[in-house]
Amino acid sequence: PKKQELISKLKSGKNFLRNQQPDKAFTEFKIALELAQNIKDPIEEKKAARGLGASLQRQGKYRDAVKYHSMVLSISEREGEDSGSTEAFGAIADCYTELGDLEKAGQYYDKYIARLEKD
Amino acid sequence: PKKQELISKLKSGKNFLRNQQPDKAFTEFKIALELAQNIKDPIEEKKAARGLGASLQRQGKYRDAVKYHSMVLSISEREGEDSGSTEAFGAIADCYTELGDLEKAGQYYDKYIARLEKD
Amino acid sequence: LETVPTIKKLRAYAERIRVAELEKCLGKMGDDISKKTRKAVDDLSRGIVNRMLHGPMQHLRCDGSDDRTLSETLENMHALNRMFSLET
Amino acid sequence: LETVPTIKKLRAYAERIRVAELEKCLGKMGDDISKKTRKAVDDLSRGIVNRMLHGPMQHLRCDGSDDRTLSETLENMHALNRMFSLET
Repeated sequence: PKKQELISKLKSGKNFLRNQQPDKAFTEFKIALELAQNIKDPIEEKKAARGLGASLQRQGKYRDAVKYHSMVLSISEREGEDSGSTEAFGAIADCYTELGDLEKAGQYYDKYIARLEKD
Repeated sequence: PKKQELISKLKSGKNFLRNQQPDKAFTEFKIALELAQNIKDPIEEKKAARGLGASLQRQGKYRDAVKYHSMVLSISEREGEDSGSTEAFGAIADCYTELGDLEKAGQYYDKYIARLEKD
Repeated sequence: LETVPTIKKLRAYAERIRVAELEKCLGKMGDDISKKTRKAVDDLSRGIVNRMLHGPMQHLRCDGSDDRTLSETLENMHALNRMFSLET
Repeated sequence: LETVPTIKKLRAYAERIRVAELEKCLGKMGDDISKKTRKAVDDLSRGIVNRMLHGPMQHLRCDGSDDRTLSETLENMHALNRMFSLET
């Protein structure tokens, strides 16, 4: 049941993102993140963190977005399962590019590029 | 039953192509082409013609390959259904490139490129 | 570092294509697909895009440690800007 | 016309990626997929590759009718040769 609610929050978050309502998407993903942490589902936890990062990016809140995209990376490290990491490196780099920190952006793009040929 | 045989010939042709046995692939696709013509299935007919073209290309028989790839185009025209046409234009151009006729290759690549953004 | 914004734009360009084609595909497949199928299709779209981007992306980074010169990297950037209309 | 062989090589490069990723995807999906699903997945792989190739391919053809100059087309070709290692 909780898993069901989690899935539906992730889905509605995605729909709000698609419909250019990132503030509403943020709320959905926030609930999803808590649910995923509660039932200890790291894969869905990453999806929620990623959604939060994307929602903030769309609102121009790049510093906060970096925090959530970085959360994806730390969950990957904690779990030894790296799905979503390529995308997280790329998204963090995108944020630093927007913030004008091209040095840091380049570092993250390098990690992103190094993973492009892997699965 | 005939349709079943046709599907299985197309499949074995593909497998021979994958396993670098284009001569055996040719034989399978040839039978598939006849079956497709018999039961008047233009979609599978195109797949067989395309397979024949690919088999000949792998054997370096570029002139004959052009004939079969062109057959895909004429079936498309006859049926008013253009699946496989983008690939056929590209394959014909590839053959002319191998034959050293870059002028003609360019003309076919132009048709190929014009279709790349369509479905 | 001048090439960093191009990396961002090229990523966004490819992502737009990926998402559009993925949604078209899911639309055709209908709602009755399994989670496994959904994931396989998503992985397929990412796999193709990432492997297609790998070469160009690598050649937009010039770290001085190999024989790719700065001017070559900038030429790559200009060509990519032209070919994918990334400046507009 | 000098760019014609590059078009062929770039097509082959992309096709190798497409087929490899498609087979990986079909392997994950198992044998019990419908013809409709099979076709949707094949279309997805072609759709992404074709749309990714469209820009570069267009910029390898220089027909003199627009403002793309021959030298720009050749620069595009050199950049693509480098970025996708097409000369080897």
